Amino acid sequence: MAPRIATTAAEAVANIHDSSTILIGGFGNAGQPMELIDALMDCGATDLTVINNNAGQADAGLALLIKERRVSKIICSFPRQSDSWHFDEAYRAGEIELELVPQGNLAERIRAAGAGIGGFFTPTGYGTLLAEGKETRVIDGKGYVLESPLHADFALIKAFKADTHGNLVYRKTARNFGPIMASAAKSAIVQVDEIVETGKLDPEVVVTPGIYVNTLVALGGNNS
Amino acid sequence: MAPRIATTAAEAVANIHDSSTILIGGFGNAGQPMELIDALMDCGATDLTVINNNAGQADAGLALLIKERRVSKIICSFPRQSDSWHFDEAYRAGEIELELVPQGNLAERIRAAGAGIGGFFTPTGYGTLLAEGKETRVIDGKGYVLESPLHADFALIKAFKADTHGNLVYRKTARNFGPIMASAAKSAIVQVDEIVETGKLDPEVVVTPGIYVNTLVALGGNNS
Amino acid sequence: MSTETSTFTTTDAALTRDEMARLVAADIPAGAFVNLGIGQPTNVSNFLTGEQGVTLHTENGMLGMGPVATGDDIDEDLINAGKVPVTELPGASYFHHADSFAMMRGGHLDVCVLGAFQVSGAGDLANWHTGAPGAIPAVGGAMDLAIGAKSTWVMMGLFTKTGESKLVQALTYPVTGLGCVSRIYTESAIFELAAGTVTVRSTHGISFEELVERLPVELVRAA
Amino acid sequence: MSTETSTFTTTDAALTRDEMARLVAADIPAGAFVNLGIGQPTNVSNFLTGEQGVTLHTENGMLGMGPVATGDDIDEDLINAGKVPVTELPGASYFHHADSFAMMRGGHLDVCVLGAFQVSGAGDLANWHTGAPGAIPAVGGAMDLAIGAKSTWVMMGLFTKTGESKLVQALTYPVTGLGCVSRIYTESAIFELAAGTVTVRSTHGISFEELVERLPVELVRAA
Repeated sequence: MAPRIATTAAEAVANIHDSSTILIGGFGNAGQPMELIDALMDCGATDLTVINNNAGQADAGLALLIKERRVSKIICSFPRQSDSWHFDEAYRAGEIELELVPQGNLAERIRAAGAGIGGFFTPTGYGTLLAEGKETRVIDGKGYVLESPLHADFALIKAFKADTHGNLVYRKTARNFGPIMASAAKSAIVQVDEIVETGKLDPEVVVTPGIYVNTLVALGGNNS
Repeated sequence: MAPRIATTAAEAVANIHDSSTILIGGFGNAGQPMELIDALMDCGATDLTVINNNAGQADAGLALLIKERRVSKIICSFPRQSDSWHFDEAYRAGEIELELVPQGNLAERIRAAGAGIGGFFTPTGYGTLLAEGKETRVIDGKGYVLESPLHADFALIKAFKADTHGNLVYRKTARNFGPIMASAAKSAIVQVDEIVETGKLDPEVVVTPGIYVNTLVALGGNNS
Repeated sequence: MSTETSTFTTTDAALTRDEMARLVAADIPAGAFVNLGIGQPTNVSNFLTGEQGVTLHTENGMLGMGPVATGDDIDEDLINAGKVPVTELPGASYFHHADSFAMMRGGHLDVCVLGAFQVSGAGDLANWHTGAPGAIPAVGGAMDLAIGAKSTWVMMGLFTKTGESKLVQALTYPVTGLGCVSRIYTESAIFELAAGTVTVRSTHGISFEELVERLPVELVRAA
Repeated sequence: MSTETSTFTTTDAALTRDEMARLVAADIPAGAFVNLGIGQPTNVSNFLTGEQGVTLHTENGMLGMGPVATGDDIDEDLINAGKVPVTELPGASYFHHADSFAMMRGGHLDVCVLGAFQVSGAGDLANWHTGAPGAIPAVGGAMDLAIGAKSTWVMMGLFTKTGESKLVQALTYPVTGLGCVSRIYTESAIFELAAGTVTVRSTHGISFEELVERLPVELVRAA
């Protein structure tokens, strides 16, 4: 299906329901779908499981969702930052569950979900606390940990441009988790700076094919 | 290291030695590194293990390597074609070993080698002859087969353009196995239509980063 | 992909190959992403309408495949999985082999249409290998395609040359995929497979009663 | 990455941070692909020469990273793993997170330089978590980086504030990666680790004999 084209961020996230698992793109501010996260805040959905590289910063976006106790579980690689005070407080209060995953395993688990892989052996984390309770195996003399795919109901991501078929291109390091998250969610909701007519993106340079995109919303941007 | 730039196909493949495992790109004629395969024929290396989607066609390229009994084992998805007579004859004579792999598992095994994955559970092939003797597992009610990475000593691939850093772009469906094969080989040897100055390829559209490329040779082409 | 509204129909003559392809095409939902296997299924593309807005996938690395290329449009770098030169439609994209099969394996395609030697009542598919002694096996993408879409449909003749049913209780040919087929189009009947039940949606040149007699699986007639 | 030619050297004064970074930079082979961890290792980039032709990787999806961006060059879409705006050099490329970590995990980078809390004589690395009760754990890419290059080098102070050696017999901090470190740069000495043997390549402001006395691991002096 060609993606639904929403006119506002609120409309784009309107189907997100309580107890959803949500992949949220971005690394630092690059590729972070700020407006979609704000709309998620406004839409009221709660008891969310969020998969993101971090656990929110300062008083914006994901941090506010955590502050309001709308996130019951977070799966991330780096929750603790100098300004992650809302996560820190919720965590110390025992009001948010944390699943800590090495960043590359996080990326590969998301990719595995999109690719229909049931599990994979990764060397990252072998022999560490983060492999505790997980199946391990020595293959050709090297230790590996079995990791499972990370599926989600929704993905909120930010790309640079889309065409009306939902094909996406990104800008520089803002690409980060976007392509794999789009593939791992039942429904990928994408904010872009601009939606162009189909045929305006070179098929050779499309990074995320439209098959992975369910909802598009154009919100302008500073870089176009 | 910036890639070595060879001036002829013969020079590009000169380091390939007996008993090497070689990934050869291409699907049909698209992306097939014809000149590199011909040079491999001329260089005399024998007792090769070849990983390719097919097992040679008609009286050219890989088919000739098989005819001359230079390939002791082939790992592929589709060896039998109307014009695969040299493979058929070698196989019936018991003079070539065949490891038959479903095409998507073949691709994923090559990708796993490049990505440092020790093994992965795939649903493809579960319950079939091609899973016999392999570890299987039911995950969330669905059957999977454990497949292992396919590493190689060399990859012979064809791309469209390279820059002098070895960054590659491809053309249309000639991309096929190229990017994953470049990542899975100790040494990737790439023929391109044209080598351009570094800086002439847009960093956003590079498909294979130069880190994966060891040797480049520009052989012109029909499509540039 | 829902079929809950299908009512039983019958026609006097067996379906031609084009009629089968036309029926398959009409059943593909608007906007679907579809992979058409080599052979009979390829013919389905000739009956898709522009309004359907169907996007074709070819497993050698493309979405948005257009019709077969002719004349000056032939480009050796642009071929389909059958290695036939094809064209590119607006909105197309290219990707490498691992990404292409990830797209299938991950269940992102809506429909895959395949040929078959046999299908069991449980939806098991055999279409890659006769298992004959001395036959050189070749699998290609068959096993990936079998499980690589939300719905896998089969187009085949219902009977072998010697009159045996190809819809069977249990496969006698080597398995391609287990429990993957949800619909079978044949010249004589169209079948829906779900949870072990085989429902006959239509018959063509044969009565439901004759089918029941000739097929070794229990059949339910659509309401 | 070979070190077989290193001969033992000594200097009177401990190395400054810049001197350490300069030594690391000089040891990076020409044309290498390198990831510099956050903190001290980042400083190494300031001492790489253009002639070395080193390509820097940042795990958030880029090869060919240039210096920190300033003024009008700042682009919020172009940052390094420390979330600092950086620049792009000719020959750069971008890729997504799974591809970026595949590049590391697959062993394609030549050198990764990291900070550490502790390293064991066997090359085990601890640098992600103090394990202190109440500390909120955060790993980021630390475990991926530890095993994500052909050679992993560590830059750290050799002693804690209370004078304990951070080169240890066995880690007391939680493990980041096992057997992954092959070289350690400290203000007081540079160590080569291979097959369980710890070789002292140089000492700075301390004698080899004093080192032997203060460190809990067996040391070999480079020839």
